[in-house]
Amino acid sequence: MEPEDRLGLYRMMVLIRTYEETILREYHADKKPVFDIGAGLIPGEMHLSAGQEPVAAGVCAHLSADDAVTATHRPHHFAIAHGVDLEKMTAEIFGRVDGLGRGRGGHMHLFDPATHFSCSGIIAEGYPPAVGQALAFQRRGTDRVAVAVTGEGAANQGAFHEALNLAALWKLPVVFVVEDNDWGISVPRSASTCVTSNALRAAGYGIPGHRVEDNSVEAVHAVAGEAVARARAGEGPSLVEVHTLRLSGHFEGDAQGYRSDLEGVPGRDPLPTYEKELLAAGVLDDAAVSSIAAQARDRVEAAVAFAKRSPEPDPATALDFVFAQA
Amino acid sequence: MEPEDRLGLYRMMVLIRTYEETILREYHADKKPVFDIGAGLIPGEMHLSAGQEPVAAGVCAHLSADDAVTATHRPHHFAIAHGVDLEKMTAEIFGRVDGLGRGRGGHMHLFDPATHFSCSGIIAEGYPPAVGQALAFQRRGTDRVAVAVTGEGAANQGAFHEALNLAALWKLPVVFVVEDNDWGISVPRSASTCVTSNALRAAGYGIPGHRVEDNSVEAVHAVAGEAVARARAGEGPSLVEVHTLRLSGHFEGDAQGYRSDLEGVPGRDPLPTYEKELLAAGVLDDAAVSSIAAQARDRVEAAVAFAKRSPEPDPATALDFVFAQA
Amino acid sequence: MTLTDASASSSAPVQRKLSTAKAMVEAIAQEMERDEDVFVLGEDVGAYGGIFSSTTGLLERFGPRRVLDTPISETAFIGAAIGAAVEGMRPIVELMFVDFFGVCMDQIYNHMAKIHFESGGNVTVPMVLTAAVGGGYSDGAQHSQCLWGTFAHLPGMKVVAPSNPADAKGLMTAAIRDDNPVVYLFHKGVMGLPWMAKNRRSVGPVPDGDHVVPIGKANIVRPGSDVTVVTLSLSVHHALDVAEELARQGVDCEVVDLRSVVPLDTDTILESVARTGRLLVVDEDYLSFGLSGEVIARVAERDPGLLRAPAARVAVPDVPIPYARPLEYAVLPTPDRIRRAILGLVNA
Amino acid sequence: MTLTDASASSSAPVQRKLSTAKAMVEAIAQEMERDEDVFVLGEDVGAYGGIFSSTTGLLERFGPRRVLDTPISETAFIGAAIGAAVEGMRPIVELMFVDFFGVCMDQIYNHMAKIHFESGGNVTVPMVLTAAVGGGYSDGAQHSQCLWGTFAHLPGMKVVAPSNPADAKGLMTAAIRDDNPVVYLFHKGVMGLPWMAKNRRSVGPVPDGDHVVPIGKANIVRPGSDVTVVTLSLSVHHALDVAEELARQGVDCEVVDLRSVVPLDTDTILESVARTGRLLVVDEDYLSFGLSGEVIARVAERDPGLLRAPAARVAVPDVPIPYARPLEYAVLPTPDRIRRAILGLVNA
Ligand SMILES: Cc1ncc(C[n+]2csc(CCOP(=O)(O)OP(=O)(O)O)c2C)c(N)n1
Ligand SMILES: Cc1ncc(C[n+]2csc(CCOP(=O)(O)OP(=O)(O)O)c2C)c(N)n1
Ligand SMILES: [Mg+2]
Ligand SMILES: [Mg+2]
Repeated sequence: MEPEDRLGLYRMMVLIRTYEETILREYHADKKPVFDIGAGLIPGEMHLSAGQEPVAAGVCAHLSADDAVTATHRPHHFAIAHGVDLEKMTAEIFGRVDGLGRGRGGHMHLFDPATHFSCSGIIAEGYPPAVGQALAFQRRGTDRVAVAVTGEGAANQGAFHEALNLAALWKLPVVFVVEDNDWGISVPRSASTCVTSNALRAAGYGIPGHRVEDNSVEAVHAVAGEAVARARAGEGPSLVEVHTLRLSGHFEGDAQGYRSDLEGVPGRDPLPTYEKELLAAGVLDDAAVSSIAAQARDRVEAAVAFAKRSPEPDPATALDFVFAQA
Repeated sequence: MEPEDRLGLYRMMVLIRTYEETILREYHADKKPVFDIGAGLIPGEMHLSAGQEPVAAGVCAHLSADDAVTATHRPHHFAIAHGVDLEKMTAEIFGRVDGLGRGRGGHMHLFDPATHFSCSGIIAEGYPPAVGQALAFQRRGTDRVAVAVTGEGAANQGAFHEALNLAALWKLPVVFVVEDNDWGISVPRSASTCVTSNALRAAGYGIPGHRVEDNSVEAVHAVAGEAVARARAGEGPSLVEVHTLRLSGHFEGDAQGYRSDLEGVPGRDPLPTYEKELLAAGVLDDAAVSSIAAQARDRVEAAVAFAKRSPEPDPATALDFVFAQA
Repeated sequence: MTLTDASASSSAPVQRKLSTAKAMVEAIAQEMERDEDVFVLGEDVGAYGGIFSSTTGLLERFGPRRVLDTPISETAFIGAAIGAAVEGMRPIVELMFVDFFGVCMDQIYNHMAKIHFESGGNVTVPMVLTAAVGGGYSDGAQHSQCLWGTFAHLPGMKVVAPSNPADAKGLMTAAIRDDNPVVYLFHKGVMGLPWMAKNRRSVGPVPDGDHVVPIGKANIVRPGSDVTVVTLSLSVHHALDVAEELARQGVDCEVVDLRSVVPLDTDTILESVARTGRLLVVDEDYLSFGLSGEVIARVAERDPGLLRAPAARVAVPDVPIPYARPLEYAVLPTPDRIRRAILGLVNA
Repeated sequence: MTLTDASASSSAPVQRKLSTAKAMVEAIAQEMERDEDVFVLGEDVGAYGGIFSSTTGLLERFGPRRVLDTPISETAFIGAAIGAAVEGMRPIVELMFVDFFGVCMDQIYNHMAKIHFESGGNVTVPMVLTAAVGGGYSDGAQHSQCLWGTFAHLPGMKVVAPSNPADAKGLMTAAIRDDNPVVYLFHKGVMGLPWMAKNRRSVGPVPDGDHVVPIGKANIVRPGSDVTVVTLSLSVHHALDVAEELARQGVDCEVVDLRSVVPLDTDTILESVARTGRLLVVDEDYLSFGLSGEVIARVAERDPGLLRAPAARVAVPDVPIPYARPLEYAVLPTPDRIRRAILGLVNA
């Protein structure tokens, strides 16, 4: 890879990590001394993606704002990597009127028509709409693609199967991404399926399946590049599974008492790993590391400041937007 | 195979065929001159299984009444082969009080606790309950098995995927049977998936998958025997797909205008084929053919007579059986 | 364009008669001509033409790029319709029987119906979900339900159910043009199918050309002064038949064809009940926790004093639809049950 | 065994206090001890103990053969529970959030609920389907719903929703022992979770040993003479809080905790309204086509004259549950909305 592209991946991973750490801070800031999930400036469930940056950065590097992404309950990394407006996204997470959904959606329901980004809190149910976006793209004679994301737990849901079959049958430009972070809340992959790789399942739909084993952003980038190119060329969908890492609990508040692998987790963090690699390769130096970190911090803090400045929605508007007006 | 076993398979196929032809006659008898689906002694949808006898006969030869079978909207062949009481089943199809469901169920809803037989009109949704029956069998330390049946069209439904994965994960004694009759109503297999064999999909769950290509009852018998033995031995589920034949329309009244393969259909009828084979092998002679046919006719006509004798349900009982009484 | 409330009151003289199925298809075809983004997908909608003739001829006319047979994967293909709608297309997607909603309801109610709201109005989901409803021909507990109450209870989708050919066309046109998801429930018994006992009004006059019936407007299909019968879909015809018969006995029924369940035309109901003082709801869906209770509640929360007699309901009494004909007809809202209920009201 | 209607009226002196979650688990554990065929399955019911603590400690006590974590495959594992129940076991299967019903409703309503009927009573399906319901903590449109109306509309399953620890135990015991499928909906806000704002009554006295609350019996948790407030689950507490407050202003509310939605205890409702002449239904489910309409209809179809003022409802006004707190609390049935509705009734 070109140094500039490698730097791009690194920059994106840093931005995502910075974002997640900032949200983590803001989320917990006013939930003390006793954690109350509904309290504070950011209430509700919070699923952070730290550790999974390589997947989003590696895949979205191949996309433009014309391409679609449907993400999961853990959507921030993909939203950021796909270029969703950071300020509007943050305002949504804070439940403010300048949020993507004017405060109606929240962190699991980020909809951005500008980048064809969406997500859903229902496991695997983001796959079928991505198939439909791809259908629209194909129908209109474009080379745009739709990327659909789920976790490895979601791959055992019926919607996964149906969506892959339909996209394969209609040769639709979809890239199905599975983030295998070993866990579906407290259930390890070994207790949710006896198949070690969803690449095996791809064969059951007659489409290529790939598995990236080491959470390396460049490996993801390479494999996703193939899948996106194939989709753009009209050759149909592919499946890309990445063995990645959930650095924190399933959601904030999850004590992870069930988690046997917890001790080894910090050592598997993909960000310092990639940073070291780029430093060793001379693509990065310490100054660049600092400035990239500072830039990320500035962007994220600006987004948080924007969110906090934005007004809370007026209760009198609570019934708006149920139906579109003619 | 032993001659006696071959004769057994033949006898079962003849019984099923005789049954379906008799139901066909009775179904249409009083729907003239203008076909009205709701009229007559047998009203409602009617999905006949003629042509698919090899699947039911070949699979159920390995089962006893302690084993469970969940069938589809096209259930007669499996019900008969599994030993469901022919009279009660027929009475149910005629909607009478002596029917399996006292007239509440109808032809798509045959429930027989005596043989652990059931069926459902919802595509692929018979698979999950079969998994649960197998779970109960396993839990109780028995070697009983559950057989779950669907069509090839149903294999693209989410329930199919989830059930296979769960049964594989828990190593449950299930045999998943797929009857590939090339059509899901008017939609050919080629328009419902680009995978040529569901045996390929079995690999996606880590279980054995078989496909019998020629609708031969003995081939089905052999493959199903392996799958049932594996299940009884506690080694988990298998998938058995049979390329079979829908001799008639999807349901009665279906003119099959869409059906490109119609002309060649009679020549692919598995019953004369098997009869010829057994005659050539000396397992059958003309006298046996006649007497087997006569026996089948007698049993089926007796069942129809039983059904017609049985009273219609009293409208005053229409609200019974919503809830079990304590 | 004919924009009418009462489907028969169009100004141009209407002569041409169509079955409900043909009227529905005509609306789809006209909108497909008008708008390249309208397309149809579902099981057996192509060569078969829809197993209840809801898409007959469309494949021949518009080709397989715009009329797509799907695998039996309702979650995938309804979800695909949602995705296409989000990208600005206008899919019409068929769920073959409404009874199958359970395999794909998440896409319908958590996605189709909520995306607009969750996006703060920034994303629209202009699509039509069609499904066949209703019993009466011994199709058993999994193929005979109406279930409009189930859809209507969940916010974010409009729900319509035409009773006749003209409304079938007009509501379909309105549904396709609506920027919201519309659930369009057609009763098999009003489609005018040659292979099913036909209601005599399943073939009727249908305006040529553009014809829109506004969603959310009920239709007083028979004015009357003694009893208000609020109903929809096939039951409208039973209600009209009974009303004609009872008129001879001096009981004058007003029959309100709701046409839309969501939005529910509460004003028309209230005005009618204010005049008659008696309310019967006839509903082929299950009795409890559904449409019939809602209609009564809308009256009782406005003014229970409007009701000179206790409100009454004829619906499926919370029992799965039985297969055997005598049992099924004991639980369906038959003319006989309707007649008895009306007489009960006027004699109360 | 304590068999009580009013959960607090048990004869033995009740001292021990438990959270609703612990009371629910206690019932499950006692039944698991009593009957080898009772087992538990669902997502995160094992080591995690249920994400809302509905199964805490069961894995440790009964081991992985009787407490099964499942893949995220609701159709498969709820269907598996059905199959096991048909074979005579008594599964308790958890759907993590009721909001997820759309991925598995076919198993629930077309199979679990109908098999008994379709089999003419020859097959029973003794199982409990548990699910968390309710909002109030900004979990958004797909994780905050109640949806009991959706289940109640479809025949063949009982539906219960406890409001307090004693009822949680008693209804769970009854549900497990019932030979019918029972949908058991527990509100997150009454579970007594340490990480969520707790209602003060989410910890309360729970009878030791066997304790059964009969399914289908409502409970008058506060007798009163001016207004009948019919409600259930978390809203019971809001209603009680408001009733206490209004008592000081001379308004005497009767609060009826339905506890069961199916069967619905119509008699208790009618008797209460006959005394008070005023009816408010408080329901955290969606307003239209659901529980609140049904309760009002049951009164209006018996005798609208019982209502001295128009019936009133406080429910979620047919809008998806919004994320932002000010919006969510504008649509939830808050004490403030309840108070205004009651005052509206008494001043009508
Ligand atoms: C249909 C459905 N079932 C269950 C859940 C609850 N749930 C939310 S996230 C989750 C685990 C998902 O695991 P995975 O797909 O591996 O994604 P991850 O959280 O690991 O990113 C579960 C069970 C849900 N949201 N939707
Ligand atoms: C969930 C669901 N979708 C659609 C249908 C309607 N339907 C009934 S049978 C059938 C075709 C089934 O095809 P296949 O599985 O191949 O079985 P076959 O009829 O060929 O035996 C369809 C689409 C249904 N019953 N359930
Ligand atoms: Mg995971
Ligand atoms: Mg088939």
